[in-house]
Amino acid sequence: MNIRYFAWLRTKVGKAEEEVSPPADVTTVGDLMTWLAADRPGFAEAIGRKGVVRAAVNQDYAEPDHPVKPGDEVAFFPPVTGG
Amino acid sequence: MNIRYFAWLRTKVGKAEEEVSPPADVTTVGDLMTWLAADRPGFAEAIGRKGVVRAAVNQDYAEPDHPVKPGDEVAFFPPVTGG
Amino acid sequence: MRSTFDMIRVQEDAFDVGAELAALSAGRTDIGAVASFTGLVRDFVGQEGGDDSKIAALTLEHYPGMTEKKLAEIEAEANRRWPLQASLIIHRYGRMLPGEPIVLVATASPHRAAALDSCAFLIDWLKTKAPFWKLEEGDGEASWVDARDSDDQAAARWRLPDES
Amino acid sequence: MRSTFDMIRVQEDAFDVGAELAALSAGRTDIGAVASFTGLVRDFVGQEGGDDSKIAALTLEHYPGMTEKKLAEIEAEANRRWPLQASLIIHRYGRMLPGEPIVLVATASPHRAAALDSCAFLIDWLKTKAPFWKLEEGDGEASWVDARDSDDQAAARWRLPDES
Repeated sequence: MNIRYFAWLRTKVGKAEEEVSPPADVTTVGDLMTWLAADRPGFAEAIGRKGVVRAAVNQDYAEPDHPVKPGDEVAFFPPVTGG
Repeated sequence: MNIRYFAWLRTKVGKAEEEVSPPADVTTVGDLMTWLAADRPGFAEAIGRKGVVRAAVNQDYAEPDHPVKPGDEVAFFPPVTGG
Repeated sequence: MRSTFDMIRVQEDAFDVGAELAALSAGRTDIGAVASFTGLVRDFVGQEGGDDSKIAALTLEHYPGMTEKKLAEIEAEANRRWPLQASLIIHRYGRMLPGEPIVLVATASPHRAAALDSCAFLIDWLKTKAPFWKLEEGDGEASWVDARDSDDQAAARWRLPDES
Repeated sequence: MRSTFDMIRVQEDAFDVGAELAALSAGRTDIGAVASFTGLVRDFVGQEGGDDSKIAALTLEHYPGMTEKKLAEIEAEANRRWPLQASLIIHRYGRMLPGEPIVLVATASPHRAAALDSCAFLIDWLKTKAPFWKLEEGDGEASWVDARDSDDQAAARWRLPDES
């Protein structure tokens, strides 16, 4: 699974991208966030603040109950501020 | 009093502009329209159709009860269609 | 906020939309948003594909003096309602061909909503308040364009609560 | 009506608003209305005159791939909702200075309301749906710009009745 981080979440986690292989019981975006948070304190802190982290699966916005599977590209980022 | 006609009202009346000296009892735009219509059949026909002739006095839109006096510039025209 | 670039132009010559918009914000670093509307002569009336309604040329008649006065009032009203940094109205008169610009309105503001809303306001108000009349030349005789209820409705949405 | 000129560009280089708008309607005589919105880097945050909030530069981070996908979806949605003849979205990424353009959206239609509304729709939706993030450089440390409720509200007014 390819994980991507953007904006201040990227600087919090300390990397823009990583390959991970979560256990089989990680089946949703929410599961993945909890699993990633376990040994990424910056990520844990960010998702602890409500409403500041958004997710996308394969380049579409995804809620915490959205499924994830091996091979997916999953991105985490703050609310967008373009335009 | 300087009278101006625009767009199809100008072609109906057959002139773009004229100087007139209405009698003293012509004190409003409405009075002036009635007085002008007496010997201008194209103008009479146009003002006979409701809502198709607008007026301006000294380059501001004016309703029929708006006063007119010697020296005024009074214009008649159809609803505007610019932009 | 005082708008530092207010301009009204009523002219016969065509104009370059890009150059006019560039001038609006040239040398400035305080503008966050520019909205523009360009009206062009199009070669058909009503629905696209109607082959009985081709337009060969358009002639705009105007009331010199009153036109400039009304456009200045419309621009001043936009500046009262929104915090604009610049505004521009250019409107042509005379004969023009399909594809040519008729009118350009543009507004600049630190913020997007003010620029967008004031731009729509300018063109909606101009349509019902500026003394211009369109004469269309098609296949047959030239004909004066009728005013449209939809233009009155578009202008009405900008009416303030205390206006009748 | 099929739009014959749909374009999305995500690029690092600056662009010329006038040239882009000219290209939108070049050689065409069927377009009656072009609306555009340009977002520019401005040299201050919040209210004008706040001297403690100068902006020296802005860096736009984006999500390559997802950005293009979302912009194409937004443009397609505008074309579903309005009878557009042309539409254009250009959005930059990377570092830029005050006065430089960040984003341009433009739409063309036979009719004024469709051009104006779809232009506002494009920029409002883009603001809340396109994956870009702004990093401001001022006097001190660079800081990430917070998302604003007003942007969510602006986007919400374009929500269709059947959307939650």
